[in-house]
Amino acid sequence: MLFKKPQVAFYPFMVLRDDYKCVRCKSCVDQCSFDATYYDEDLNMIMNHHENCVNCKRCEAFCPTDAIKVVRNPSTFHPDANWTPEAIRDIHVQMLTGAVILTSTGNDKPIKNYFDHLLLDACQVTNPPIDPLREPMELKTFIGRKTDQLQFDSDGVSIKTTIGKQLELEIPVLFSAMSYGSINLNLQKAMAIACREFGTYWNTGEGGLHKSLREFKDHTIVQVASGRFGVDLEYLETSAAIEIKIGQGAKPGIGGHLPGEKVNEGIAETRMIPVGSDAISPAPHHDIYSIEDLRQLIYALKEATNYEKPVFVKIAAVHNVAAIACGIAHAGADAIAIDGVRGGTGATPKSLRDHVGIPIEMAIAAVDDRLRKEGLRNEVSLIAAGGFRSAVDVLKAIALGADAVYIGTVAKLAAGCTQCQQCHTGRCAWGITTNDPKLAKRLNPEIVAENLYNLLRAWAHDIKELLGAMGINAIESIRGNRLRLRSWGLTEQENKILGVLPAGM
Amino acid sequence: MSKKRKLMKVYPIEENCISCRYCEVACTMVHSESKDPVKAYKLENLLPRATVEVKEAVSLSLMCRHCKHPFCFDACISGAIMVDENGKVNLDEEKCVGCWNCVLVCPFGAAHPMIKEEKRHSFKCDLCGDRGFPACVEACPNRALIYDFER
Amino acid sequence: MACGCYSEMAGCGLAGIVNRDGKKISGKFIYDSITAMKERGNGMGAGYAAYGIYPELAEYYAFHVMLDDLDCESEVNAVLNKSFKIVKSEMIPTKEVPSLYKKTKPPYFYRYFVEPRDDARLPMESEEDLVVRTVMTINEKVKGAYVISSGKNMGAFKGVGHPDEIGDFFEIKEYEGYIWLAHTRFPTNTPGWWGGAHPFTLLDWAIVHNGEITSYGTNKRYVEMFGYRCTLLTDTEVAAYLFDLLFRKHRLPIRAVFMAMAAPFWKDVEHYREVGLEKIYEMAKMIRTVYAPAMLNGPFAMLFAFKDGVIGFNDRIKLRPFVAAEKGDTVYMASEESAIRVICENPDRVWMPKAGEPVIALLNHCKEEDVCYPA
Amino acid sequence: MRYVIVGNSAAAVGCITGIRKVDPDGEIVVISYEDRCYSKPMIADVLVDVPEEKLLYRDSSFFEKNGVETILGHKAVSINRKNKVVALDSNELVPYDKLLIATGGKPFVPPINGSDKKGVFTFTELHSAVSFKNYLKENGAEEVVVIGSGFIGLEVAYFLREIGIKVKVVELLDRVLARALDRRGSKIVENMMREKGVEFIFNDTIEEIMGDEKVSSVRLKSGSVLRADAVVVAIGVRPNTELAQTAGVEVNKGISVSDTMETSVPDIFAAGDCIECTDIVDGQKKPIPLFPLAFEQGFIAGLNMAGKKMEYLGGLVLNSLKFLPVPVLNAGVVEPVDDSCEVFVNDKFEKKGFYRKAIVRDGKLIGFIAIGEIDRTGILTNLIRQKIDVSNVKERLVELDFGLVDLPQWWREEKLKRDKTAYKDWRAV
Repeated sequence: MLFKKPQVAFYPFMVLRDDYKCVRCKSCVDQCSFDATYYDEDLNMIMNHHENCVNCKRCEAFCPTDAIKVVRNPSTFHPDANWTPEAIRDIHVQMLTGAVILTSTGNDKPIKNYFDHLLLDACQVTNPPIDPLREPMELKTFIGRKTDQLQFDSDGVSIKTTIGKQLELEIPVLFSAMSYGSINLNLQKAMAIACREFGTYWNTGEGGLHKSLREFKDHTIVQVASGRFGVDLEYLETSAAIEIKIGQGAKPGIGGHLPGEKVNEGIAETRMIPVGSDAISPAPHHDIYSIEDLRQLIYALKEATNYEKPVFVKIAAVHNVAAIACGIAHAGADAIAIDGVRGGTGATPKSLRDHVGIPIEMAIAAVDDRLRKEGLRNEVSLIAAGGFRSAVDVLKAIALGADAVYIGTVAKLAAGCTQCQQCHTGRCAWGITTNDPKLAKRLNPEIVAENLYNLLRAWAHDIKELLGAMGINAIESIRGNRLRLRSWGLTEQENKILGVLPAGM
Repeated sequence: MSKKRKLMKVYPIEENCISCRYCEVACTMVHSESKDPVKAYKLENLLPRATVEVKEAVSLSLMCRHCKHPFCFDACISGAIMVDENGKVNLDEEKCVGCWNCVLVCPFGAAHPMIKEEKRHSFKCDLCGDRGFPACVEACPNRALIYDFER
Repeated sequence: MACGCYSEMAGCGLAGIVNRDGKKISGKFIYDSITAMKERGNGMGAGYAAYGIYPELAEYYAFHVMLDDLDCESEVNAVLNKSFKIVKSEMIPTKEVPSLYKKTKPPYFYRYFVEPRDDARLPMESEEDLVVRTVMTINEKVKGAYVISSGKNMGAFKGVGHPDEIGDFFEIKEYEGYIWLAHTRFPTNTPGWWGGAHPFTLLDWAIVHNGEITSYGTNKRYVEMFGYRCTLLTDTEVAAYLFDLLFRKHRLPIRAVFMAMAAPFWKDVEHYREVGLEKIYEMAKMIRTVYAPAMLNGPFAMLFAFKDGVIGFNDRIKLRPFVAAEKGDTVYMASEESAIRVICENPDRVWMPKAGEPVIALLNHCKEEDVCYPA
Repeated sequence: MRYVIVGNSAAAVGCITGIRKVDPDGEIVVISYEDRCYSKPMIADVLVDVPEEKLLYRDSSFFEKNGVETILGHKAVSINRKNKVVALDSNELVPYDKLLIATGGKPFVPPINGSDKKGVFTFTELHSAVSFKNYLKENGAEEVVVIGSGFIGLEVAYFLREIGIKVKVVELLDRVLARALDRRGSKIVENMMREKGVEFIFNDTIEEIMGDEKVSSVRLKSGSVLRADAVVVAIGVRPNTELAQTAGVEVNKGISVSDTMETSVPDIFAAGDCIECTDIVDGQKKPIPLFPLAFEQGFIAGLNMAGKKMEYLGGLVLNSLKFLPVPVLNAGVVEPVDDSCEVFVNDKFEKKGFYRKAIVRDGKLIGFIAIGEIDRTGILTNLIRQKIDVSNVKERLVELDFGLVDLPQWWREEKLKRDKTAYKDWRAV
């Protein structure tokens, strides 16, 4: 490793190439966005700088003759339960750079996943399961402020009560906030198309709404975050709902930073900042230092949009999330989005990503209980976010008490993401979390929109099958229905928090 | 002869091209005896008829355009290049004597010289005549190639 | 545990009779009708509800209380005394039915006729709320005591046994009422417990139910938000509370109540709009939006009785049998047609109600559109 | 409509193709003193006994399919422009409505003493190639002298080596292909020829061809005498304008034609090596006797004869050496024509003896040489043809991966997306 620090030699991944199968098409060379692959003309060989490999697997996927495998470097440190290779490498990085370690995506630590400890029910004999292919099976979900009670006119048909505008979801799954900048326009467009086709919503994130996506207005949730990027009246009005972002599961308590070099013309125009300037989202909203300030912002946004847009508030699942959520409900939010400790991000200090926040399962249970206790649960919708992996997770979250679920990582995976955790570098080889035009074009919005649509369709089928097995034909009959859940391997305390019975009871 | 042409061609869409070279390898493979990409390159010494060009963010796959006025046809001294009634430009590799005139005049660089050992002839996209559907279009993972009627 | 109980699983038979003219019908008829469906039960529970049986004490709330032990009586008395003036209290007459003792030892049954004390009500609390609160208090706080009915001029009689056994035990044939409900149970996993039998009642509501509410957990947590406590280990109870909440407390029109509890499918809702029923469409959509947690899912047939009539209805995809018939002013509803034919050989009309569509049999003096709330 | 074509090579075939694009029914008559339609650039292959059918450019089915009447083996001797007839050497008169003169070129033979001896050959027609080959065989020739180191001369020399005959090439200038290549290119070609065993005598010329009846040796200007069992004169071709002159057609260096390939005489068109055309690069009118141009000119003439007005894009020098193991291509000018020219050379593959060179003037490519690595050079040819501004990418012109991505986006839009690839679409922009 000439001209390099010695520690660089302890790289984690290696590219193995079956040289006989290699036809020198050089696809891998072109696909590698981390300078880990090159062609040597004199040797007529494809070579690798293994130390640059991030295991994004782009070369592996695009080798037409299947000659490449990216593997873990078998050379590792002495086995040590405490001093894992990761712990050692982190020390190396910090001693060389003097900086916090930046990373991205979601928490990769083995924090107990409560979804994996929950089991669903099914019908046998005493009540019939329902066959979703033959009987109607309804997933329609409304997000927005409702009321406890409807009042009718004397005709017995007309309703006097009015309720706030509702988002109408054909599946209780929405795409969570991923800003233009952190991801590129292609993925946003793909999500927007998929939402329009399927009947759900995507979230702009804090980066504003590019003018080319305004046609998807009716399926767009626009976010207002601490940086207020791209926020003006037109932005607020070009939406189905407005979300105030207080925090994010992957980095509770800190803001965001989009480096100036990533701020190209499109991003600059959309965020309403000069090209090349850093886009810094402060940790707090500097006009929200308290719950009453939040209330003012909620009503300011409602006033500005003529009370036509539901206003969501998104927070990270922190320790007293239930109390905070209640406060938000009292402050007038129409929906509360809670992002758990496994939530993803485009860039965050590793220490925050891995160690701050609580699991979303606990947060849903606690918030749902608390809202019910305060008699608020019918009024406000609850959206859970942070690490949802499957339709089953979604259904379990709903049974615990959520109305709907935000998915972000899943959308990225559907766009090709391999979870290499390099979003923050802006070099995403799959063209997802990058705005480099060469890389971004790897994501064809048309194809990804189809993939996302398929995914939603598949999840809808999954949820329907599970509901059918439980003898339920409408999603609302499982919402908060913790009796159809059983746990295994949890402590009494955990069961109590989740409000579920252990299996066998 | 003045009949209306009815030709389907492969159109590249540079906005979608990700320079993965699947088109090249697929092309080489389907034009091989072995139908195996490794053997096609290494034993049969074949080369792709589609060329992926890359320059920074711009990339595209390029193959014979089957021009409305093919200069290669003008320039072919052996009669190996012929245009059929639909306008498809065919190159008979058996007949080709390797004068490289087509290489010299093709504005798209789509006629390529094969100069390997005993082989001396030009070759170019035949729209996968026998196959029925162009392999490059089928292989393209990002819809950067489409098979469409002549514009 | 945050949730203390689970819905019981049961197969059942049910029957109901209402004379829309308000004429009294002997308990014999309902006894014969439900006994015709003895096969639908397993002897682990049966019960009756009757309206118009206490004409001379019609202005007082009649509390039927089940007591495991006569010692509880004083405690019940104390709770009642706090909020009511007890006008009359007595043991409910019963007859020995030897076959019953093989199952469980019958508890004692008391009935109290009471008048609310004005000063007992909490601020904002209605008289009915006071009754409900008292019922909840006895059920929760007085060990060994359960209120099995609490309406005016009505009463529930139920226990562990076949319908004929329970009918004989309570001497049902001796009562006369203009509305009758009856039930026979086939529980699969709850212990034989007298309180677990149907009907379930609250105020003057009575419900008999065949089926299983798969949405029980959702419905239970929903009604709990409005102060109801589900203590009776069965899902029928939650239906009763839902009905009470929607109909009495929220004062929804009857059709709206059933639209909430057995909601039309979205495709049917859309159909309303397509055929120009814009208002019905709006109403259905709004009800499904706001009252989503009130929807009852799972297989069921259910009869609701109250002083003004009987309403029968089925789940959204009709997973349990439900037949209705009419003869003159009398309307019959039952799980099986035979149960109707046995007491009414030639009905004017017999029909199978559609899934989710309620059969509303009100007394002639009540019009459906009128506000015909109980009490 | 009756079309008459005199000549039966590239221009004639191009003309037939052009006519049939427009007029599927008109009568077409082809008159040629030769007996078949063969490919002129391939006649040297005769020396290595390539079967003659391989030399066919178009077989009889082409003429049948296009409904062409052929009068072969008869020479057109004169044209009566007034009566619109062509007279044949058989005294037959062939009337025409539209006439194409495609009489090609004739080899230039300088006045040398003894050039009328047996064993002195030119090399532009199949029959002369065949008789040369036969002469070599019949006379057991061992050594041949080739005069001129142009394309034909080198090719003949190369193929003679192939059949084991010693060859000396005498060249007046100091290098081979002096008009087609630069000095460096010439050297590469020369080395390849020498490797094959061809000897060269530069800066010299033949003064006399000696021998009795048959040639036996040649004497050079420098005085040396070379054994020569046969001599090939390959100094070049001149437009064959004899027939045209009988019609009173205006002739300069070649037959003068308009943009639509029409001569000064109405209804008489001309195409191919017999004409002078405008060089795209310098705008000069000159004969550019090249196969691809002949076809193209014939095609344009055909369109115009059939009534579809189409202007010729102009001529462009295009050369390809097909016989060498390493391909050598060039187009346009190969040396800077004045001080304003920029020259770019790619030496990256010098080790293999290859290079690429491009000449740019006023931001436009005006010529290039590609030796060894020739793939995709057509893109460069088109840059010359369309006069596309390359100032932004001039350094890249000589790169092997120079491609359409280096061209302006509008060009790709037009050619790829909108598929503008008809003849008229290739005009200079």
